[in-house]
Amino acid sequence: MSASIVIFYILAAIILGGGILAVTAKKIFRSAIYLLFSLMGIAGLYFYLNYEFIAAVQIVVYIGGIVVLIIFSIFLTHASGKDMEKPKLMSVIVSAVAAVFACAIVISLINNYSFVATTNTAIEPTVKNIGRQMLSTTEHGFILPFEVVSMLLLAALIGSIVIALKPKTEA
Amino acid sequence: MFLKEYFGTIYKSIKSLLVGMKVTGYYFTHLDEIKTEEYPDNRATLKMFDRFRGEVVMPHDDNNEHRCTGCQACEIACPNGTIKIITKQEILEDGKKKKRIDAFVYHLDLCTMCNLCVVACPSDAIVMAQNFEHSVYDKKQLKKILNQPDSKLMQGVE
Amino acid sequence: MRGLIEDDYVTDEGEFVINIGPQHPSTHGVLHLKVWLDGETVKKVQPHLGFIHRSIEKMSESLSYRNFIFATSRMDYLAAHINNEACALTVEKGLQLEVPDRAKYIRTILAELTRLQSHLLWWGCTGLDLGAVTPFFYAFREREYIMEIMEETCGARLTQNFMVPGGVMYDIHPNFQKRTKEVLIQIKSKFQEYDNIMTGNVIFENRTKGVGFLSKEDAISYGVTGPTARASGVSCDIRKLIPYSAYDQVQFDEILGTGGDCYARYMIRMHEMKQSVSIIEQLIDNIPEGEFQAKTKNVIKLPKGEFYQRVETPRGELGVFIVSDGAASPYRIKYRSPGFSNLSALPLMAKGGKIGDLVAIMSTIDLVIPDIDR
Amino acid sequence: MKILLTYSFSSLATYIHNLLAELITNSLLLQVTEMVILGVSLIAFLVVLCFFLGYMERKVAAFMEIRLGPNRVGPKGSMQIVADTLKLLLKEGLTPDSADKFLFNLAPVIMVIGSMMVIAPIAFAKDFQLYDINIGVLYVSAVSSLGVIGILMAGWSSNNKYSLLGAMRSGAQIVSYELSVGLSLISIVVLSGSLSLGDIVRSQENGWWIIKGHIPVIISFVIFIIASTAEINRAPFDMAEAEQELTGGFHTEYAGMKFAMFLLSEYINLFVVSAVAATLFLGGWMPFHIGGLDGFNHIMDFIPSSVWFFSKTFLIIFIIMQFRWTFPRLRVDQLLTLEWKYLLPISMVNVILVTVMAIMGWHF
Repeated sequence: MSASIVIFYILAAIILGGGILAVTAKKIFRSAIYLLFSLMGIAGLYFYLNYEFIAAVQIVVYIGGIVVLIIFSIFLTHASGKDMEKPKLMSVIVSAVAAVFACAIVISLINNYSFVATTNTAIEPTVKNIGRQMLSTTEHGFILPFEVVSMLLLAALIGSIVIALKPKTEA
Repeated sequence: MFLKEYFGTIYKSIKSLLVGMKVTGYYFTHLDEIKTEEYPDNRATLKMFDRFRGEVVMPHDDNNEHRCTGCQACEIACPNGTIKIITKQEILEDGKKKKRIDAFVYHLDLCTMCNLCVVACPSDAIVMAQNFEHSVYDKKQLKKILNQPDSKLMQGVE
Repeated sequence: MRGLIEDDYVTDEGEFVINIGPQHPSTHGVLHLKVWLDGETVKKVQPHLGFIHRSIEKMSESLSYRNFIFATSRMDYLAAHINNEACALTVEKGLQLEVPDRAKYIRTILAELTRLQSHLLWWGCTGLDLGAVTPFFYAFREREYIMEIMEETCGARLTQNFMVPGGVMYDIHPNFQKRTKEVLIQIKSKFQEYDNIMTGNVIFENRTKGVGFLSKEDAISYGVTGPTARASGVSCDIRKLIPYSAYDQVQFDEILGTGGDCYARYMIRMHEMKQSVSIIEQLIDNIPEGEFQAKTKNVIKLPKGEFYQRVETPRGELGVFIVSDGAASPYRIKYRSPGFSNLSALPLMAKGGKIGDLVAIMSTIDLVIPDIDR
Repeated sequence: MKILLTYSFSSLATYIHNLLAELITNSLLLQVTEMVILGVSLIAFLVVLCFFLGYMERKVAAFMEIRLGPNRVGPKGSMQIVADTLKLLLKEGLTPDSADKFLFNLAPVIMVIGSMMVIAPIAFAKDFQLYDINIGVLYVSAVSSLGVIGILMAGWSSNNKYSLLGAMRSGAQIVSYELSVGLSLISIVVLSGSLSLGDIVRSQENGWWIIKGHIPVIISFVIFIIASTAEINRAPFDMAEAEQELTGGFHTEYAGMKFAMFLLSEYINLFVVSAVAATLFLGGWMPFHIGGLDGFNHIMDFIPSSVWFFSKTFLIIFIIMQFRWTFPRLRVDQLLTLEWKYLLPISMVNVILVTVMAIMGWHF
């Protein structure tokens, strides 16, 4: 067993363990921290695959941004120290079904996909190439998803402002 | 003008910060301005002022004689009950009985160095010493007897 | 009382109660402030006192008129000399004793030196409270010179107890005048440096300007005195209004501010230091010859009656109220300490500010906790 | 395993590698051994560095405050910090009863790991770089944002109101100041055309960016220093700690070893920030070169590159220390005003200026 496989399994364990703990943790703040570990593991996986740019973006966006945001909102809800309430039976069932369904889709996708090595030379994942690809309007360009994602983020931003606005005190 | 005010603020702020840094920078580069006294090392040269009130002492002369008549004026003057004078009756050569001090007990741990006992003393028997290193390991050591053993009252002091 | 305390812990949704003190770096002693917060914003402050109460007033009732003075050194330990002076003046008032001019001059000079060192320490501590550590050491350098003068003449650095009813305990030390003049030159040369490192600093200005506003009306109704009140425009300098000791012999200005905020209070004290320097300069060369102490009886007994004397300490007006029944020790003593009244205005000033503002306000009203609790 | 093999140590590293390769034939074992050696030597270096920085901070503070500073333990007090560290290590590591023990103990570790990770892409000398990642600048700004998680964790898990307030403050502070730091980094990236710290150093062969880049780069240098001082929570921006307001902020409840780890991470952060500033703006290990003057440049090359790097870094460390010992602390809202009203707009405009400058080739 080579070092690289060992590292892969360690990363996988961090990702999966973090994910499972995030779901099962009793306290919501701890959940957020376990989620952080899971996301860190994913960033590590990107590093492992030599996608440094994606890894750094993963850290900036998910760890520096999303998790901090989540922690902030946890702080602001004032119940961060208490154990979370047990979910209702109905929602447990629904989410279990959803999880099983998603799992099934992923497994079937993996099973049915024939992993054939491409004959095209791979594009080097440098910043320059990623930037070109991201903003190109040609056939395999990502300008449309890119813009859609930014619209989504804008909507999320406005939404969070609306939620954060203090409701007017009823006199 | 908004922009003028904006940049004016920035200019003034940076200037004031640099002026402040100049002060600290000056002292950083002028180490002769350092005022620290290295206390236990300079013991030999460290001289306290004459009037500095360190502790109450009772001076004795070469013949082991002090000036305290045991009048207890200091004991009354002390606001904290620091001083306790224990007297005894002593028979002089001419057969007269006289009040003499047996022990001049001074509780340094109670003393606030207010100097009132020294002012109150009619015969200048006690003075303030300049010693300030009073730390001891046992509080009992702070209870002092100021008159030396077998000391006598100085002739002519009544 | 019990009900009141229980009510304190009832909080609204979203309120956050923190206890600042009794052990806290910026309360300058054992003051306990209970602070209701909304995020960082202070909604309400409630000072809790009494952690260092030593019942100096009650203690003084069993001491003779000569002795009770020493206890006041422990009240406002940064202005021990002025506290002592207040007591001595009250006793002299009761005895209708005329104090020799020389004693008056010495008292005034020492009082102004005390004010200078107290303000210097306050200046350093204000820097410390706002997060700048270095000014503290610069202030202490100059303060050290003044302490040496005190030590040489009075025999002690902080709790001088140099005052006796009728004058001062000893004559001044032969070096006193020379040394004082040297120190004044030294201090005057450093005022510019103080301005450079603190007063003009943009962060300091932002931290203090418009923070902790106290209106003139509030200052009067809360009984605030001293530089804190003068910053709000209340003329309350006892040295000017009811001159005692040698203050009628000197020219000086009562500094009045208008801002009522922390910056105004800061500037008042900075200017007061310059005024103190000028007062000492006017007096130091003109100390009249003569006795330094009026003759008093061995046991001082005040006539039956009530006597009140006010003096201006660095923090404000200190009043000493003595009720005498004709015995050798006072029947009742009451000190009207400046810190207590000044602190009472803190909840008003701190409301609506941030925690950082609370610290700035506390340091600019110059709290000395033993003075508040006595 | 490209990650660990891209570090380009000079002959020493090659020598060690060859030596180990002879001794250990198993490739897995070899890699693990190399990793361990690398990690241990890095940690040892950082600890020694922190000792030095601690000593330097005390002396700088003392001299600015007309004091002597530590002068009892060791020659000129140089062993004082070692003694203090030993004391902290021997002290009982208290954990409050009502704290969330797992997170409470994890937080200092996260802080130290976060700050140690940033060291990786920094070039200490010519051909002496742990990991010349091709996105070095992005990596630095990404990983340095891990510190805020540690602070938030420490503040929350202490179950102390002061700690929580400190954590909230530092969260708001670090998240907003990251923008200015990023933008000022971008101005150098625009000029040098690379995200790799190695390339950025090499791009300054004919002059450092702070000289080549005229006023816009000086502005971004100043903004970088201010904003990164805020990002590493040092006075005058030590809102999270704010001794006079929050007694100790997020680390109020920490003692002993765990507290020492916070100190360690603070000093590593200080070093990293200064090293990044030195690399980007002052040429890193690159000697002082003036384009065209070959004779002069040649003389400058005689000074070893590591001396250049460390003298520049320590110059910036000194400036940041002087900030701390000169200025009062800002208030929490003024801190955000400074960022959103002054630093951010200025650095945005500045990036545009730099971009124009880079496109038009107005720099040297």
